[in-house]
Amino acid sequence: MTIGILKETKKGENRVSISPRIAKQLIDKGFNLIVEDDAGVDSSFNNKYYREVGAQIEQRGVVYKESDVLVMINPFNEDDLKLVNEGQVLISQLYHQSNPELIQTIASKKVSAFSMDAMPRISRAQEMDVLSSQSNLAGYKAVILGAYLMKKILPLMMTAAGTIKPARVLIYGVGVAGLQAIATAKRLGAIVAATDIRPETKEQVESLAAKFISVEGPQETSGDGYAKEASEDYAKRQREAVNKELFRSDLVITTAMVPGKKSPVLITKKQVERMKNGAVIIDLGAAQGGNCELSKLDKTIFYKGITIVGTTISPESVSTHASDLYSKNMYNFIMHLTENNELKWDLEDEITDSTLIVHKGEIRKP
Amino acid sequence: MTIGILKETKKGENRVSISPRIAKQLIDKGFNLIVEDDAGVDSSFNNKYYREVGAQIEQRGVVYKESDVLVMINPFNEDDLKLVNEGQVLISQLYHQSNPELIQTIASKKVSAFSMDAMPRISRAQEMDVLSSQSNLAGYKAVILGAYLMKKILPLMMTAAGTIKPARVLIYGVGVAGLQAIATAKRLGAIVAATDIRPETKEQVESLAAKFISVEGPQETSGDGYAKEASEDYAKRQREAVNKELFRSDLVITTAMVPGKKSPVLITKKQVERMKNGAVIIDLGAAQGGNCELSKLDKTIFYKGITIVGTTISPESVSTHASDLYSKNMYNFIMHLTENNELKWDLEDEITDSTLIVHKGEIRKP
Amino acid sequence: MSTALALIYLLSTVSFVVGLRLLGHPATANKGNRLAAGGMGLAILSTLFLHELEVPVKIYLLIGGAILLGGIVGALMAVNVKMTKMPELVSLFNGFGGASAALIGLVEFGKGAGDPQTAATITAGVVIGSLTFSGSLVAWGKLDGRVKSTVFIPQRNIINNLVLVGSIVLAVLLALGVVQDPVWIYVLVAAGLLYGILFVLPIGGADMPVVISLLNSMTGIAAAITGVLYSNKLMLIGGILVGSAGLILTFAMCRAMNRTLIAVVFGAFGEEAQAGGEARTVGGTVRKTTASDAAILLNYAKDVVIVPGYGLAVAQAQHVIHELEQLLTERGVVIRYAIHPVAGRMPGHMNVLLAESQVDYGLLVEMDDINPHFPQTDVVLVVGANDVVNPAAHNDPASPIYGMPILEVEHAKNIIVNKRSMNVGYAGIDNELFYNSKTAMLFGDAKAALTDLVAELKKL
Amino acid sequence: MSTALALIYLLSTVSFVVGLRLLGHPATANKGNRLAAGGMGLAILSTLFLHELEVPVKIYLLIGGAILLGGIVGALMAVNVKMTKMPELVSLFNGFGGASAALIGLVEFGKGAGDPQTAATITAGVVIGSLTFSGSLVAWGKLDGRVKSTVFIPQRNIINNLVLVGSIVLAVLLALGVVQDPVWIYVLVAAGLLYGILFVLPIGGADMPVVISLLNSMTGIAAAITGVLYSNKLMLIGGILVGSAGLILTFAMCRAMNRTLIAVVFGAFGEEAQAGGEARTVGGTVRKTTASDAAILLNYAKDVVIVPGYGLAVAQAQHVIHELEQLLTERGVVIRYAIHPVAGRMPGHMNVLLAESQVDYGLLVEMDDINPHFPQTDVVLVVGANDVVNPAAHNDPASPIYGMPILEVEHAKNIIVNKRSMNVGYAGIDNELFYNSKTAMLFGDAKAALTDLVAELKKL
Amino acid sequence: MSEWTDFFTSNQDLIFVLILAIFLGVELIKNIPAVLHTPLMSGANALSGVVVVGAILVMLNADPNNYLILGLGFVAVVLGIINVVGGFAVTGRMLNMFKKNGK
Amino acid sequence: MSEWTDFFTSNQDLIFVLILAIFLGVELIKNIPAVLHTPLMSGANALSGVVVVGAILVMLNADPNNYLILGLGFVAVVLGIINVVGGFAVTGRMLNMFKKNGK
Ligand SMILES: NC(=O)c1ccc[n+]([C@@H]2O[C@H](COP(=O)([O-])OP(=O)(O)OC[C@H]3O[C@@H](n4cnc5c(N)ncnc54)[C@H](OP(=O)(O)O)[C@@H]3O)[C@@H](O)[C@H]2O)c1
Ligand SMILES: NC(=O)c1ccc[n+]([C@@H]2O[C@H](COP(=O)([O-])OP(=O)(O)OC[C@H]3O[C@@H](n4cnc5c(N)ncnc54)[C@H](OP(=O)(O)O)[C@@H]3O)[C@@H](O)[C@H]2O)c1
Ligand SMILES: NC(=O)c1ccc[n+]([C@@H]2O[C@H](COP(=O)([O-])OP(=O)(O)OC[C@H]3O[C@@H](n4cnc5c(N)ncnc54)[C@H](O)[C@@H]3O)[C@@H](O)[C@H]2O)c1
Ligand SMILES: NC(=O)c1ccc[n+]([C@@H]2O[C@H](COP(=O)([O-])OP(=O)(O)OC[C@H]3O[C@@H](n4cnc5c(N)ncnc54)[C@H](O)[C@@H]3O)[C@@H](O)[C@H]2O)c1
Repeated sequence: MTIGILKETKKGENRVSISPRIAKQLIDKGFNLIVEDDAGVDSSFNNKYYREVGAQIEQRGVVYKESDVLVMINPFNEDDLKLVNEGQVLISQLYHQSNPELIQTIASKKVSAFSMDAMPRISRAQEMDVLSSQSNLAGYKAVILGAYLMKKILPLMMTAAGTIKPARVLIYGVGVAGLQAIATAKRLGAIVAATDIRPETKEQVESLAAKFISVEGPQETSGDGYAKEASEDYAKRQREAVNKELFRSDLVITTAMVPGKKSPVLITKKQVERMKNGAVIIDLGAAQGGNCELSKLDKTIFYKGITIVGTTISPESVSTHASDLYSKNMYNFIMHLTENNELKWDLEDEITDSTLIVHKGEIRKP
Repeated sequence: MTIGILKETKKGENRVSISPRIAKQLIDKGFNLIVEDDAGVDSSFNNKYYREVGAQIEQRGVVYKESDVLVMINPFNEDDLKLVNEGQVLISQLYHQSNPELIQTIASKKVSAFSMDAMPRISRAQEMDVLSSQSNLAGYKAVILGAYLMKKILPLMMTAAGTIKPARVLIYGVGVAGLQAIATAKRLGAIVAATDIRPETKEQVESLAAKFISVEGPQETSGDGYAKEASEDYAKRQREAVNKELFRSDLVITTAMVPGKKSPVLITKKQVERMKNGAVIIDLGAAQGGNCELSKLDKTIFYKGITIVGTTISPESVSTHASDLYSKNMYNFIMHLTENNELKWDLEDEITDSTLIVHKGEIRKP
Repeated sequence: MSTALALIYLLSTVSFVVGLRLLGHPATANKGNRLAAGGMGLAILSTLFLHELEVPVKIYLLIGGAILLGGIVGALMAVNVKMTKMPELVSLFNGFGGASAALIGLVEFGKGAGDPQTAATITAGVVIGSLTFSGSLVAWGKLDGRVKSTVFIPQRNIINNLVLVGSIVLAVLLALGVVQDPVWIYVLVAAGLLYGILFVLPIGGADMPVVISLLNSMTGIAAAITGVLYSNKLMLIGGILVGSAGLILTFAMCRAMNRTLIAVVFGAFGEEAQAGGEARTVGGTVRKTTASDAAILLNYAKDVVIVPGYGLAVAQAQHVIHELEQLLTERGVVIRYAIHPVAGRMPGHMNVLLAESQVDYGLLVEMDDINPHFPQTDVVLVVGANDVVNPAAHNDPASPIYGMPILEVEHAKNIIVNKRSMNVGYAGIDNELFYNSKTAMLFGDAKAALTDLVAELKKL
Repeated sequence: MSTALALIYLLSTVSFVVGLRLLGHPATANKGNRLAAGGMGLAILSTLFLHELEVPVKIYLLIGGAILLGGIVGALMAVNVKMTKMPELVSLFNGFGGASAALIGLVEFGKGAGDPQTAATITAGVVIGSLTFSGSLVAWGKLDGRVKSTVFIPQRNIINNLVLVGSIVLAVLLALGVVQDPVWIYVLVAAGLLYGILFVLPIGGADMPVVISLLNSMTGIAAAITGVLYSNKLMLIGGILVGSAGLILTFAMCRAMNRTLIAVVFGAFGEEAQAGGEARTVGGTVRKTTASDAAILLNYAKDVVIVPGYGLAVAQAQHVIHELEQLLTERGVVIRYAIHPVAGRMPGHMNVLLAESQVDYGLLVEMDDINPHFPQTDVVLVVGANDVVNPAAHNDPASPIYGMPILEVEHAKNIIVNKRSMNVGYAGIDNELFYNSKTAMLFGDAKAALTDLVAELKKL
Repeated sequence: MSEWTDFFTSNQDLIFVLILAIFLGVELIKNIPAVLHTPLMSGANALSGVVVVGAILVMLNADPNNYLILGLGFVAVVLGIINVVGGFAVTGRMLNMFKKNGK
Repeated sequence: MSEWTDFFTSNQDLIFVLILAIFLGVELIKNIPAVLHTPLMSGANALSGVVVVGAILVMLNADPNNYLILGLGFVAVVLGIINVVGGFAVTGRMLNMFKKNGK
């Protein structure tokens, strides 16, 4: 079976779906690997690293022609799809719920397509869960980005030139990214508070020695590890509970998402206006509309002394490690899907079933 | 006595020499304060904050006209000096040893000038030592900048998608900035090593739980807390001792300086070529020529996969706190110089003596 | 008594005292045991050979034979018993001691009771000796499985007390000479035996060690009483030492099990040790342990692996675990942390935690590297982890975590698990590891439990 | 002896044993003291009133008078003595006890020595009693400053031993009846007195507590000997308890001072306690303390301030200090950290350090805020700080740090300073704080010393 | 009543010994680590076998022709010795489990 | 020689008492925190005043006309009582220093 590794075409994307280390592991298992020219260069993986482990470097066209399986990180776009051939298998993140037309196009090409972001949230799938592995890095990098943009430092310092009070950091949404953001901000010495709609996150926040801001009144419950959409009533109570902390925060990182839905708006324009002069908001929910009313994807907005960064770019900015982790997820996924180097199409299996969006031209998930 | 606070004119400079908090303290002591319009805006200190504590906001010309003492952070330049009047007192960093012409011009204006960077390194002067207070922030920000630029993360993480090894950080020069850089990188979970020409720094490095790289053979000694210039022999031995660590480092921060001299070149082009693909060098010594052969002040250079940042900008980037600390140093200095709100010109005093570069038009320090 | 004999007795007494003292510390216990044994041997031999009266050779031969016989039997029993069967053997031996005391009483009574005090001494010795004998035998039988579990006797407390009061009344009557027929002394023996049986029979198997210790203390008292009879200081002091030490030990054992002596003797009706919380589908018994036992186990191990989990983070016990690790390292234990990739609640959770307490990165081992090593590991200390060490991932295809790679700690020689209760972890499933016969559960908040552990370790 | 008296003596003996045991723990020591005192009172009264022989009223009056007189004098002395003078008072009291024993011996000898054993007992009592008397008086005088410092006697060991051997020979001769003239018993008393003086005189003042404890142990032995004389168990056991406990205590005190008993008695020629390292310009004596003393001081304080310095970082003791802080907080001590702006070697050094061990930010207090608070602080614990608490910054215009603001810990009620030696800090100047009479130095690496401190604290 | 006070008076020494021994036993055992409970119990059990000295005395003082006494005494000695020998041996085995190579 | 073995034999009880008391003393005192050393020394000193019982016995048994003995006895009682009363009182004062308000 030949696996083709494509260079990402999305702007700002630095990652690559298979790193040289994982390429070696796949080759050792008996797979053929074709890597598009310079696919890894933005993750510090030059062509020579791939050659050293036994992969072939080819131009884009060749990769499309000779591969059985094509892997990418970002969704295949219209241009990419022009090059695919019937019977090929595509693996990438597809966000099929928000991209129905794309799924249609893929189906029309009579290919099969797996979506990495549809991975079920079960313990044994954790090693293939790219959302987890990438969000984790995003959480870290969001704090680094915030610290970089801030005109203040995070830790407490009592010095001969006076005392610098520790920065206050507020995290909205304590999923994978939120937790790592808490940990990173704590490490840097900030005073960290966090809030989430899922009450079970309180203990998790406290396990990182940060403060949890509970929302009074009836709680929303979660089922499969993901959050449900919040009621308007809840959103109001949440604002009341968090405002005191928000208005004295120096850095705010928002990561709240509801899968398949627009991100909830947690910080309104009115709230921003009451924030501390010089504060920074990093909105990691920007791609799904943003948790802050003012944020715009991939833009940095200055509004009345407040800096608002709408981004998803964080994992791309630590592309070496992000690619490493993505590759490892991909490796585990390929291992799960194949037997003797061939796909086994075990549709009974929960993981295969959930991730296989298009099967030989037929759409399995709406 | 009226103190005039000028807006910094240097490009990229965001700080202000007196923050509103310190302005209040000075006013409480009985000083008059005139602040140039928007002087603090880049440190998140709007005019209104100054007005609230009782300072006057005026245009530049007014400030120059009405003040007895003019304070700034960066050296007064030719343009500034055109506006000063005989008998005024200037306080800022002057770097008089490297700027003899500037000192001449100042003297020709028949004014007096104190240089904050000439502060003696004695215990009781520590509270007025702006080099210390600013280097400290520079050390912190250098790590944040490095972490921001890196394509890797600093901490160790053992995750379902594989293990990320901790980044290796190497610090050259363990002065104030170097120590804070060590502490910050350690906090973020990196493996940190450091080297310095002064042997007493070994214990200090170890007191932050980092590794010290000792240079074999005869040691150079230090006298007044500052380093002496290293011999060529020492430099060679140093390269040998550090190379192993350098070539596997992901982030290198250089802070080595010798007061009044060009910064020593510690990383040659040849060495850079053998560094790890993707590594980042932050050269805080760039203003005095740089510790890395390739670095250029205020430039980011990409050389064979290595990113080299030549900068002094770090404290400016945390302008709120940097201004706060600078102001406090300034406050302590003004308190030291004055009695009943008037300058007492106690030339016997070590601090006054060392910092007073030009006295009523006469140059005291070559 | 000859001066020499008296001196030797004095020496033996001292050896008992010092021996007991040394027995109280792991490092010197062996020496203490040998010292006490030496003192005892000396006392027995000199009793034989420094006896002042003329004794016929026949009797010497008989005694010699008895000693030889007893010595060989005792030694063989001790050497051949399985490690796990030792407590029941101790119980059996203890019963023999009691029987010996009772027999002496019988003989002396047969010689004709002297003054009331002597008679009182004799009857006391007989009652105590015989009840220890029968009680110890029952305890032995229960531990050994010969006596089937707990026997329920209705109204047992009333019956027991009746028998006890009856024995005492009889003993007093005998002592005062009110009852004189020698038959009554046999009745007394019978009453003592009966009481011993009634006393031990209803007590649960898990409490047997406490009972044995209590009976042991009584044997000591019986020996002391016999000492009074012969004005023999050695027996008196030796017996009393055992009596008081045994009693304190009994209380200490109760405390270590979190029970009162009253509860052991009268209350707990054959219930087995039950852990708090709710065990779900997986059955079996749970073995609880104490900080001090766990400390000894770790101290005498050569190779220890710590498995941290989410509970370590919840308890914020990262600093204590590091202290424990350093302490063990100082004592020459090879120690490492096994980090499961999904331990905790976020990727790298354990790394953040352990980095904070400055645990050396070199000590953190990944799952795939440590798994082959567990069979050589002496002790695995699982702290607040659950799912990541759940063997159901391998064994139970129906389990939601089936197929997830885990840390295979069940292959280690000993397993200590610290968590607060039997509650489940993130995946919400029960963990058969906790019911493994190699597993000892150290219940409690991780920070508190590890702090105790460190304190105990420092005492060693 | 009447049964009642015997019973009371038994009771008293038990009260002594239990009393001593309770005295060994800070929480129960007071109770122990009262219990032992009660037992003693009981014994004295019943000796008087349960005496079986006919005794003339005159004698009763005399005894009563003596008790009244002694009681009043003793009580007055005890109540009026200054806190700091207590050890010398104990020494004086101890001497009186010895004298009492010697006097009893004299009287009994006067009645005519009976068999050699009795005579031996008497002479032993006389010698020991009189040497304790004179030795205790000398010790008292030295502590009190009445006897001027150390007196140098050439060849003292030889002379001492000659006197000792002479006394023993004389005592034996008297016991065996070889020497019979009653004058010799007075010579014996004189010899005992002389030996006591010679024994104590050359020992340094700092070692006096050890000597007093040793002499105390001897008084106990003298009392026990007197007990043998009268076959009085109470005196025998009470005396022996004091004798053996006193001896162990003596060793313990030596250990706490890091010395051997031999060194105290024969070696150290009047040298005062000297700390390691090199003290420079500032003079005075340094008071050393132990982890256990420091622990008690902290435990019974209400308000404690910790001053961390560069040494805390060098020792990487941030986790232990946090543990100490938490432990004290649990016990109701109000505790804070005073952070000097230039403590350590970089701005914020202490902050980085304490943040790592998760010390609550709220507990860190800036210099200007804490300085006014020191006069109300019970104990300041300085850990590895030096320059930042050096009063020379205020007092000594010649000092290179003159004018630097410092943490004014010298105003606190007690100061404990932990560092490894008397070495200087960054500024390279000596620190008179260490010679302050309120300061106790806890020498050792900060991590090790604090770990000990925590361990001791947990014992309380 | 007086019989008992007499008993007390005449056995005073014994009673003092008894009291002291009780206290000593208590002091010796308190603060024992739990893991030593079982070996200590076993060791104490062996010590309680000191009753065998009494059994030997019975035999030594026995009328050589009173076979009942001889028999009972014989059994008493055998049982007592088993207690002693077995007790110390088992304790030794238990304690050996604590030994550590190279420590 | 035999005198001394006789002495041992006849005073056996006393000697056992002595040995036990010595051990008991040792066990009671070991592991005392250093800060209690001084109070404990003081308490032990008070206990050693038990010698006053002997002094009282001397007086009680004295010939009412032997003034030397009466005098010596009187002094012995006075000194002994000072030791006892003063000793316990001082110990009490020392221990009071440990008391903590509200604890
Ligand atoms: N790492 C990740 O990225 C990630 C993300 C999401 C989910 N997960 C899941 O989380 C689980 C992680 O496994 P795990 O073994 O670390 O944790 P776990 O299975 O959740 O078990 C943690 C155990 O710690 C105990 N505990 C809680 N607080 C404690 C305290 N204060 N002191 C002592 N014990 C305490 C609990 O038992 P008691 O209540 O009886 O004390 C609990 O059983 C896996 O199922 C994994 O799939 C991981
Ligand atoms: N904060 C800054 O930015 C900065 C920068 C440069 C210089 N300084 C200067 O550094 C000084 C700081 O004062 P400081 O009181 O913190 O420190 P210090 O005056 O240097 O004293 C530190 C003391 O700690 C003791 N010590 C060292 N290692 C130890 C260990 N392992 N365990 C226990 N004690 C140990 C040393 O005594 P032993 O050797 O006897 O143990 C030493 O006297 C000031 O003079 C300040 O001006 C500060
Ligand atoms: N068991 C597994 O294998 C596994 C794998 C990965 C993640 N997870 C778990 O899944 C959960 C979701 O993780 P994620 O990072 O993908 O979540 P996500 O990115 O979908 O959402 C981020 C967080 O935002 C929160 N949120 C949503 N709406 C909110 C609102 N209105 N107000 C406040 N907070 C709001 C969510 O509760 C969630 O915690 C986590 O608990 C994670 O630990 C489990
Ligand atoms: N006592 C005080 O009041 C006071 C105040 C501030 C700073 N200081 C001390 O002064 C010292 C200097 O601090 P700084 O930050 O201003 O120093 P700096 O900025 O002048 O130099 C930075 C570091 O570079 C090192 N260096 C120079 N040449 C080198 C070479 N060839 N190789 C390796 N390293 C080299 C120096 O030793 C120094 O540690 C520090 O020890 C600091 O603690 C003291």
